[in-house]
Amino acid sequence: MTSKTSKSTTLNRRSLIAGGAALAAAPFSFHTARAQEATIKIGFPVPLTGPYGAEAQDQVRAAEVAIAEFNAGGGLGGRKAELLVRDDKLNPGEAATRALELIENDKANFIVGSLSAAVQLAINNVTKQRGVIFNSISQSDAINEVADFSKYTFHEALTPHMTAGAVGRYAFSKFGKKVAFLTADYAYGHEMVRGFQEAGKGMGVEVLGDIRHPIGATDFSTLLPRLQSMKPDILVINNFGRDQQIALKQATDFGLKKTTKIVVPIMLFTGRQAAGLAAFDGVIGGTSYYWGVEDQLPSAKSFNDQFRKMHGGRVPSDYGAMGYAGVRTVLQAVKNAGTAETDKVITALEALKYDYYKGPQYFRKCDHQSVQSVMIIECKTKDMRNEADVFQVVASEAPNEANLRSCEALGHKA
Amino acid sequence: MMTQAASQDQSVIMRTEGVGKTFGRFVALKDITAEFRHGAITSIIGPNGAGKSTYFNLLSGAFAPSTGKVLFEGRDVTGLAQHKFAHLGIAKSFQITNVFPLLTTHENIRVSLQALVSRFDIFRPRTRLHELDDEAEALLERVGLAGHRHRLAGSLAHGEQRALEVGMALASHPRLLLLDEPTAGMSPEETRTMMDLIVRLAQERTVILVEHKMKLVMGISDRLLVLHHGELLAEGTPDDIRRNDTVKRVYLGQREH
Amino acid sequence: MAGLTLDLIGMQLFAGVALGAVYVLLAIGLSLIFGMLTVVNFAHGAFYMLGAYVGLWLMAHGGNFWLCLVLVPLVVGGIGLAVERVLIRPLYGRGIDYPLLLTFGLSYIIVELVRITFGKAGFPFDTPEVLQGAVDIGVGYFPLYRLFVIGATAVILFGLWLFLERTSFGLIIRAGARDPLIVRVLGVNVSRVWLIVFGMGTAIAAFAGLLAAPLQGVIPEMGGTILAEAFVVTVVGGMGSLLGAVLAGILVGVVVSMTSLFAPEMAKVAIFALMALVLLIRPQGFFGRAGLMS
Amino acid sequence: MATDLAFEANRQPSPMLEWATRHRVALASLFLLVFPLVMPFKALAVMILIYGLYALGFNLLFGYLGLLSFGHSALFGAGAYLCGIAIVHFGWPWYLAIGLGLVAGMVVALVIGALAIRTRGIYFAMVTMALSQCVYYLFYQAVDLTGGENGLRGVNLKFVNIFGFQVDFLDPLSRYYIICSFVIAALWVLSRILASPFGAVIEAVRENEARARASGYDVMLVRLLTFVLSGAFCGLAGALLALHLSTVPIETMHYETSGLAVMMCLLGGMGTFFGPFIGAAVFLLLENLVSVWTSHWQLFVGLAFMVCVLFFPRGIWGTVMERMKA
Repeated sequence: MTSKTSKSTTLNRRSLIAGGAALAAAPFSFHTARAQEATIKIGFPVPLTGPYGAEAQDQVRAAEVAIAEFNAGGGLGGRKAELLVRDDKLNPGEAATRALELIENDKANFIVGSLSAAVQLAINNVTKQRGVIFNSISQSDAINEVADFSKYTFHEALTPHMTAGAVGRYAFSKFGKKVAFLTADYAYGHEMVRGFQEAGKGMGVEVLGDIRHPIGATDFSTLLPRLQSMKPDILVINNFGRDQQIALKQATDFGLKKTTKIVVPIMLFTGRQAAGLAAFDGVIGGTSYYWGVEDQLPSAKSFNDQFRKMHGGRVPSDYGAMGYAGVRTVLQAVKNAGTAETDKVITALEALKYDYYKGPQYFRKCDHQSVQSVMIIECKTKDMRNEADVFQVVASEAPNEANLRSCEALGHKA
Repeated sequence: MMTQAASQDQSVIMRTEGVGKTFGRFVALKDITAEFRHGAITSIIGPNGAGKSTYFNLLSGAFAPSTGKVLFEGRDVTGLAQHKFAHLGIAKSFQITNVFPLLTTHENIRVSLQALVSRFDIFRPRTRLHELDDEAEALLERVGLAGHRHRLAGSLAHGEQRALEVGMALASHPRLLLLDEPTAGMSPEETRTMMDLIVRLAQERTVILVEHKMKLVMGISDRLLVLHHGELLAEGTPDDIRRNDTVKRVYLGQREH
Repeated sequence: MAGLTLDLIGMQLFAGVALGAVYVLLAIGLSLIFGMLTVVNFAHGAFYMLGAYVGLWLMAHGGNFWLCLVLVPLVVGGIGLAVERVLIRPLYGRGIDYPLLLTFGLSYIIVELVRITFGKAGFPFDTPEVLQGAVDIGVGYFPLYRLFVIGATAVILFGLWLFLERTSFGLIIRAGARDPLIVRVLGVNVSRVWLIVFGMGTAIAAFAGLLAAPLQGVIPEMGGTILAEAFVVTVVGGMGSLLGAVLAGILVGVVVSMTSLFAPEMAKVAIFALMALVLLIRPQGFFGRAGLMS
Repeated sequence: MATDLAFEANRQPSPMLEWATRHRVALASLFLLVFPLVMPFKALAVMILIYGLYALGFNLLFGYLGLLSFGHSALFGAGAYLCGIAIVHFGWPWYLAIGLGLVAGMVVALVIGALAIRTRGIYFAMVTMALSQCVYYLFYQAVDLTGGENGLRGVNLKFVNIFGFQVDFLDPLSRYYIICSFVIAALWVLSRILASPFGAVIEAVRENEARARASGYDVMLVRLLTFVLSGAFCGLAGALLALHLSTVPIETMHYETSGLAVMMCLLGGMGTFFGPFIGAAVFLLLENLVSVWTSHWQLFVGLAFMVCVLFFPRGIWGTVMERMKA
């Protein structure tokens, strides 16, 4: 059933987003297929509507690849897996409701998904109360902290600390020590700043200023003259998605790039496509994954090929790929444990050493954070092989627990 | 609520001392000093634009005067909030019919009655206020609407709505009743009924009325005030006014209609 | 506040005015439509977004930016005419809630249709080549395109002024905005006036969307965010007042830019705080009619 | 802003309808008992209860008093946050936390109301929106207490103790009935308010402000008191939301949540007793059903609105009531 593919083109995406054929075929059986007991159900709440709809759709596609692989491999002794896609609308309240639906009504065995810090924390609060494993595929530092963490909480995505740290270490050593920040005024932005500052410790980095803007800003023209007047070597723009695209575009218009290197903690594949080369040109950023590493990494090659095969030749995006890893880790743990029973799957996940698409990874014991590589990328301006060939990987920081916040700092007993 | 200035002439219920009203640069009313006698029917007359309605609004507390003072039973009520006038014993009817159109006539009266006894009672069923029901019934009877108690006020005929409004004004047991052109837009028959009602009501309380049609009020008024261009032109008994040359010139000279 | 120089303040002022220009264009349409039709147009942001997308489509099909400046308002204005004629006209005389709700529903539909047609992800919108780069305005280098936005807004305002002051149709609109009843008394074909006013309002919104596209890129949600701010501008200026919309638009732009200088994270809430302040002191806005819609 | 839906006015309706009106809370309770069984899932049924209650509180101001507020999200959100904060940071028992949420709704209503009631019409809507945005910002910035943009997590309630019985709050059906009992109590209180002398005053002020003033009512005070009462219902709804979701998203306070109340109210029929509930149910159900089926659910929601406005201007319940009367 998971072979059902959402075929989308850039200009026509009127495709059903439901993850399974059952949903598409029977639109009003919203209880979702009352499949036989044996099915392993993975609830997958992602923001299909809202500004990250494109990323969310890609997450669904990638998750479908993981499901298809699992089922093609015979499942768990014949037990197949099923993906229950829900639209969380990027709203934590909606996401919590969807998580409740998935757990209470659909009897989902696991929850994987989310694409915002607030949403994943809301889902996590619901799942941990009910003892359901949740593997988050969206960035946040808070979810690893003791207040929110539970043994049911896993974090497949990078954390702001890891991303910002890797990008910072790379940029500070290359482009200069005078740094200014432009930061979205919410936890994600603050966490990124903290990550950069810790990376800069001992490197002689001088912070000239940190200008905070309200989240969801559409205009940065009133902030840019100030940043310009600070004359930094590096301008770090700590925001996400659309905020980032507009900020980069307008910084380019104001001519900031002439004197300053612009750095972003996360440079989105879809963002680059939406905002165009001009805005992103010359910008250095971090990412969890860029499909172009397939030339060096066999696991990336194999994942990309599966994805291309199932989804009409398109390549996976960074956030999309985490949908794959998020679902596949859980299913692999199920296989290893030989059961879908929660406690045994947790043990299996904790023991898992995997390389599914971006090199070796494993979950750290104390906070279930996936220790993994961080890639540093920059825009390609020439020699592009195709429309999707927009970045080149200029460096890659190998997985290293030392680059994570320490278990003690997170409040866990060592 | 009681009169405090014993030195005041007990026969005067309301008094304005040099009141005036300006709207922006427009002077609607200037420097009017006048007295209204207890138990009398006093009519305020004058041609269109004379400032009658402005004066009425100052008396009824709809807005505060720009200059001067308004005294009710010797007490200075200048600038007091409109709703407090009802509690002092001053009630009014509007020039343009003003009822609660989507409430029944009975509800209209009862809400008005309730203002004096139970304004912020949010939990007891209102149907338990039996005494109000009975009183509302009596008032409907009084203004001749007993047969219409379940009709929506908005669906009443014009004359009936005006009568209802007088009923609502009476609900606060006013000692002073202010009526702004109570017969405006009425048929001759409705007008006659209304005039009879006013005379009957005046037996128990003071009435001040604003009227454009002078003939109508000559017969029933004890005293008259004549306004012209925002100023007090004359005051006196109907006979005084009839004989007053200035009044004749500016007012009677006009064609009445 | 190190580095706070006069030059910087000057730059901020310019940035504020440029920001305000887009608000002004949106608020004028809102105000015009509200003043004449007493319709609180919640689809205004959707028309703004539509302007950017129509421009995008035209550019992709061989048009250039200058042609778009003419064609986009015509196309979207035409859609506005149809919307007024078919959807809004049946609602006149039913109070302000119904058109408000209808246009709210309509905005959902327009945004979703755009998502279906163009996709959920946004598109870049290149600044026209001759307007790229920054110029020295005496206090620093300012993006040329933003100066163009100020200029284009001024041209639209001037054109609108000429239209309102010098044409008999403009006279009707001015009278109508002051008192909708007058138009009827004058014996004018009211429904035709309203139709054209709505079309004009949406055309100006679309023009604003097109102007904003090179500043921000284009996404289906772009109208939603700015609508709330445009409402603030309209209300601060006084609903139904064109002069109010212009002054309030620039004021809001400058308030945002000045807040950005001292407490940038408060730039957004500053807009609302400003509105609350203005309305508490002057409940009908700068130039609004008192007691309107109550 | 005239509404022509004054069903509370006794104008000799049919005995059947009168009986139903008198016992409307009892009838509604019966319906709510079986309601979760016909819903796609229990959590949705709870959301309908909570948003229904929120819209109900909003309707007291909008439908009955005739004031359009765009700031109700602040009342709703304050209820949710204060209830959540009491549990997360101060370890209060759940029932006291709910009480605090209710009071918080009233307090925020008092502050916003005191500032805004002097403005009218569309300006009132805008002032309330602006002030609620300021409240939003306050809660957004108080990260230590509210969690800021990440929302407040940890409003965890495992069991509730009711007269010695330990009820599992994580069980979907028990949770529904516990929350339902609060909603029914609120319905009963609202029904009493509407039938009280003050209920008559509210309608009188809506019908004719000048007349009400001349009759001796302090219109400003009536407005303020109604706003505060409305805040109590919305605050309660917010508190229940916090307990149900076990988190409080900052979105609860966003002005779009205010817009939601307006939409639900108009959809169901403003100024009618059950309209807001019906509106909430239809809105959430529609959104839920369609969004499982297609990510373009907003198209259908938009269409539903337009159809409603064009063809059922009195809202769903308003139209039903009208038919029944005719």
